[in-house]
Amino acid sequence: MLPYRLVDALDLLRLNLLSPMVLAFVLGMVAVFVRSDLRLPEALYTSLSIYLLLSIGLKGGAELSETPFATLVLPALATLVLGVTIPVVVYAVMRRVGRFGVADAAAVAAHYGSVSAVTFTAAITTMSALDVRVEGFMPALVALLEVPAIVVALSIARSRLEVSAPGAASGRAEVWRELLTGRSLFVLLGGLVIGALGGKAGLAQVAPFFVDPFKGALVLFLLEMGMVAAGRIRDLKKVGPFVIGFGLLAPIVNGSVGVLLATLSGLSIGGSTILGVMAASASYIAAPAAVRIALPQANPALYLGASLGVTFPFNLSVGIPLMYALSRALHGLM
Amino acid sequence: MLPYRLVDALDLLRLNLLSPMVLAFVLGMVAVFVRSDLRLPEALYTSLSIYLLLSIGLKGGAELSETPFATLVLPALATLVLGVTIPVVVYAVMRRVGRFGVADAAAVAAHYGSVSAVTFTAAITTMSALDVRVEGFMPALVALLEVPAIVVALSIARSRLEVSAPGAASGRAEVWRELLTGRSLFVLLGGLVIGALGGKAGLAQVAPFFVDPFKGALVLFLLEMGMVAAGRIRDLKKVGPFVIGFGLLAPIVNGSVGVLLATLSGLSIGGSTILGVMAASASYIAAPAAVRIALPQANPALYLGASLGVTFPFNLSVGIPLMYALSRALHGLM
Amino acid sequence: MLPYRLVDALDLLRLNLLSPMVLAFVLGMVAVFVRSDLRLPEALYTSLSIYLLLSIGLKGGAELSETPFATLVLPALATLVLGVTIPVVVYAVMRRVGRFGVADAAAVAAHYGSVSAVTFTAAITTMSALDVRVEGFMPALVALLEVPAIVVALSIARSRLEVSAPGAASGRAEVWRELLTGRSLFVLLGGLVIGALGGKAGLAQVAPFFVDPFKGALVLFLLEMGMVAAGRIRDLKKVGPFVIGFGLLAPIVNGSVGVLLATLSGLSIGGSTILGVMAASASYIAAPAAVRIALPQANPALYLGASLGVTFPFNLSVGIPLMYALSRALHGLM
Amino acid sequence: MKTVVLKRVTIIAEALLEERLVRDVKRLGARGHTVTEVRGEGSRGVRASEWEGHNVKLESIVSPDVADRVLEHLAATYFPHFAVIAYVEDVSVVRGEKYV
Amino acid sequence: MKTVVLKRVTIIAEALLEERLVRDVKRLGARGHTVTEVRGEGSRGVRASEWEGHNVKLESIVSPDVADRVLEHLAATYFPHFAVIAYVEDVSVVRGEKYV
Amino acid sequence: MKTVVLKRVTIIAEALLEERLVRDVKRLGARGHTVTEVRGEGSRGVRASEWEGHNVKLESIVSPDVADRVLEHLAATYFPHFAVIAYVEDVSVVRGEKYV
Ligand SMILES: Nc1ncnc2c1ncn2[C@@H]1O[C@H](COP(=O)(O)O)[C@@H](O)[C@H]1O
Ligand SMILES: Nc1ncnc2c1ncn2[C@@H]1O[C@H](COP(=O)(O)O)[C@@H](O)[C@H]1O
Ligand SMILES: Nc1ncnc2c1ncn2[C@@H]1O[C@H](COP(=O)(O)O)[C@@H](O)[C@H]1O
Ligand code: NA
Ligand code: NA
Ligand code: NA
Repeated sequence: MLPYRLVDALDLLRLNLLSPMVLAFVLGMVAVFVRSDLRLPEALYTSLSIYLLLSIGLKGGAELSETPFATLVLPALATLVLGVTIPVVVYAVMRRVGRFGVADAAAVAAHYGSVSAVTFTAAITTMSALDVRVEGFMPALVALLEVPAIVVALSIARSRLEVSAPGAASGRAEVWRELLTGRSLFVLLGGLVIGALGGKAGLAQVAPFFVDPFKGALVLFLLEMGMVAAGRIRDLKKVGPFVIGFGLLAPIVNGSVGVLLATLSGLSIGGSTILGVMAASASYIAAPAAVRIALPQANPALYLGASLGVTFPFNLSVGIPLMYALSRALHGLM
Repeated sequence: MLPYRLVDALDLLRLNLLSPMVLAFVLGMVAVFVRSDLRLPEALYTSLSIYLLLSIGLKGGAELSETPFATLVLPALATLVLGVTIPVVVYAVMRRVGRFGVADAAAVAAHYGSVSAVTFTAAITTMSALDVRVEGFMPALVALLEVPAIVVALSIARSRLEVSAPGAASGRAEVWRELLTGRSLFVLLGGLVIGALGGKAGLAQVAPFFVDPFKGALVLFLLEMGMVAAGRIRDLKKVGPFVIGFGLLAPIVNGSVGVLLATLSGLSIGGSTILGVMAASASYIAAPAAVRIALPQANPALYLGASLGVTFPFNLSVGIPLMYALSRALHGLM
Repeated sequence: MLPYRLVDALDLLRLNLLSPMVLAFVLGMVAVFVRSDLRLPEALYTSLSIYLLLSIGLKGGAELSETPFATLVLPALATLVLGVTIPVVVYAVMRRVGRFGVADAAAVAAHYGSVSAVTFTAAITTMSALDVRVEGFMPALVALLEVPAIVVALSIARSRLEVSAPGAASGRAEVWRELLTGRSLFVLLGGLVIGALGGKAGLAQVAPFFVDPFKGALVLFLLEMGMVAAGRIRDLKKVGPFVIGFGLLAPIVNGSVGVLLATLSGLSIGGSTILGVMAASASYIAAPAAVRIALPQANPALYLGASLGVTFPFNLSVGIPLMYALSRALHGLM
Repeated sequence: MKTVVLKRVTIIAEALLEERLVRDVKRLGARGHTVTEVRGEGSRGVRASEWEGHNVKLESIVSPDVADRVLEHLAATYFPHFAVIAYVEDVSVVRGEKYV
Repeated sequence: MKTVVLKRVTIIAEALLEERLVRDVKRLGARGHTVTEVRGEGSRGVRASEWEGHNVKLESIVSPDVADRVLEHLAATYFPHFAVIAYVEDVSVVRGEKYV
Repeated sequence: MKTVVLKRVTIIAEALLEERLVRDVKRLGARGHTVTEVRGEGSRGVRASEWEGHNVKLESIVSPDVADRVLEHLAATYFPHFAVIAYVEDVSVVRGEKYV
């Protein structure tokens, strides 16, 4: 059966790589390489971010409103475990193996502990393109994975750094507030609540705006992400081979653990794939902002180079089909 | 029958308060209260304003193109009567009871005489959520109510102020031009004309853009409006209890008169509700711009605090169901 | 049969002139004439441009993916012939008849050789409103017409100007690069490639964003174009009657040749109309940028006045129905 | 490089006033101007019409005379009731004749 | 026109810092400020969170004293780890009492 | 606060020129720059490509030498055919060594 699976995974890879969304990402990278003067207005990019997060939240919330609490408990627990474990392990690896300083190691830990909303969306899209059912409450898990991971990573740094850097946000309370009120998470959580209160009937009212055009809007967003990612590639030269290796290995390890825990918690093949991808992905919206505020001395070239320059494209191309294959294998075993 | 009606109104209140549109407004307020760094790009807000007004105009115009003139005469007359009476009465109340100066009283009169496009849209949305039929030509009445009210209010101020303030637009002609070419009304009227000339066939061509996603776009718009309204709340402290009381009473009185006149003019239950809400609402797009230009000495904290800080949220939550209940009662009597 | 055709053409003219898209263009012009303070945010305008070009590209590419190569050869050849001939002829006319300098003549040649994306879209819209079938690969021809025409025109200027103006892009390589990586063409070509690789299945994923709302988005875009065109009208006074005459005659001559070649190449009635309109139209996105960079000494009032102030409105109102009538006549003869 | 010292007048005002300020500044002798969209806070917290965008910054390079006339006009016309500030700086420009 | 010479402090910084810079500048005595969205490049090429927009330029007209305090504070707090530059200029303002 | 007096060169130009102006200014010795999107009107009313946005304002803090070289270059290269203006001011910067 393995050869069949392999063929399958390649098919998926192709499907994933030839979707307009991923091609738009590539087009954005090309734009930078050929030095096109294409530039998306910043207002468009910000508007798209708000739109996408709100949309994910609304859909998740509407689904949540119909999910019995009991169904949620185990997957939520699995997510929390991931959110605490990943940053601790990543921090240790960066310190011991990578020999990085406290601030840099914690910064990377915060990024890999939390979730990339675009990778998440791409995974959801892939599943729906394959007609694989996914539990509707997954967006709620995004919030659940995002917050603790960043807090854990920053707490590690705080307890190990004698004095905080000048200009750093002081006090855990401020970091928490900055985190929860940071626009990404605020909009995602806000969408969840609106979706949950309004239910499916509420969602139906706004579906022609928030549901149907979603993938198309993602095309524009990924065009910009491609330009951003390409702009990060020169950062890779600065950070060296260890970080590149880390950026390739971390998603495989974290993602595999994610799929395993998800499968044990009773999530479906699709849901386990998604939780695996969430664990595999590295944030580049909420985490950078929090890290920049709380750990200004950490090197952005390091954490953005790894998360945006290596892990993000890796997940889009290889990570998602890999997690899917793994999820199918594990569900087959059980 | 009253208890039944009451239950009904509460149901409506709940429906209205749990729609994604209203929840987005609340989310915007929360964003300000928790000091989130969420901020919609100004370009998005302006684009949404243009989109919403154009859409309302297009739909109204297409409907107008199929409305016999005779059907329009009485409702139009009722609207004109409202447009002249409300500012005169509001002015008198502000002067005599509130003891405000000429400029301030006239500024408030201009705001309460004209219409809030968002409240109008929310009312239309509520009616359609309840499957209550509304005459299609209501957007044309918005324009009819907007213009005279502002002109009447400003004329009162002009005739009573010896000299106009330095910097104020001089001459009634300039005020008229500023008003009619002001972007809100210009886009609304432009949409009406385009819709009327293109008819339903023309509208059908652009419906996937201007009709179907309308409510979703409103969600984003109201998110911003919530932030704006929350920002106005500190203004309320400055203006005192009289203005708060006025901001709560004016929509009830103006709206009731509006429903009554509408019912007499032969509008349906839905149409009468809408005209009532229009009368109850206070403009915060066209009127502030006109007032700022023509009466710069009037205090914005006063007129914006009342219209945006009190009347707007009141109408969204209580005003619309109240007008609906009233309209049903009056149509039952007749 | 002629009278019948004439009536027909008038009908078309009316249909074309009363569509929401064209009326929005007129509304934009009115906004300028009455000095409304309406202004679309620049971010909206740029976003719409990217959206429209990407959408045209995606649709063309998806169609292209199913078009046999043989079907393409002759129409592509016809397009290339147009792309080389038109700028040469226009240049000669401007020099000999108009007595303009080398730079000015070449600048106008570049504009009339290339294509106006909006006029192209309006023509496609008209055909679909009339239920006239159009070959799906037409957007690919837009790219094919755009590039050579500009290069030919600029090459003529280069070979005739001893020294290039200070600040001008030096070297043909740089002009080519600027041209191909210029945002308009880059996005259009990018969309074509994405559409071709993703095929109809890929397009279907993003159709609710890129296909269905297209005409509605065009309404907003044309509103802005109307404002821009109206702003250009004062330029017309500066350039005099020759340029106005040229701006009216060029589309008729170029367009007729376009329809003829298209018909000979085997395109359908609809496709021939479109290629005719493409030939008749003058670029105002890619060409001005290229000309400004390569021939800064040319007078923008001249080339923008003619292309945007005269030819663009002419094509929208008279040109499209004219080309359609011609295409039907020629197909009838053959 | 030969430069001439002129004045740059900067006006920060509610966006609503843009059209009029441009008109006034031209009338008083400015040969050009540049407008930037900005946001801000001052002694008057309130801005009218939210739809108007927040503030605009209008800069114009002019002769000392014109600068003075612009300030006079602003002080008389807009300072009493509008949210407006204005200031002047010296700038060294190339092609000084372009501005006077 | 009677004008007073004051200082204009300009701070260019990552957009992320806007809220804190405004807070700090107010606390140190500024009576108003104006913010512009800008983009730029300096010695530190990298900007954090791409979603934040690029840079902001914060301008505030203040007394020489306040200007000095603002620069001191920036130098101590933000210069070590953030992408921030700051500079001061003389400006002639109308209604000088508004700013101090 | 210890400050150093340097020059701020401001260039206002059609947006089309942004990429080249940045390249030129860097080549002539600027260590950083800040770009703002603006709109404006001057002696040449016409701006090419409407899609490009209107104007950009490029500011760079540099040594007097570099300022001079930038102005020379602009005068020779862009003034003849493009809508460009440029001017120079004195600014007091903190960390002067950053800019030279
Ligand atoms: N001290 C200041 N420094 C810089 N900008 C200011 C200052 N005071 C006011 N402004 C700007 O001028 C606008 C109007 O100020 P005001 O009339 O005091 O409300 C504000 O919104 C700010 O953009
Ligand atoms: N020499 C300069 N002139 C003008 N702006 C500068 C200069 N250097 C830096 N900047 C601005 O300050 C920001 C931060 O600079 P840096 O800390 O050097 O990365 C840059 O992104 C620019 O916007
Ligand atoms: N006197 C001036 N003051 C401020 N900005 C100006 C002035 N003259 C020109 N500009 C700006 O420079 C640009 C080009 O000017 P011009 O080359 O005269 O068309 C204009 O669009 C304005 O943004
Ligand atoms: Na993760
Ligand atoms: Na009213
Ligand atoms: Na052409």
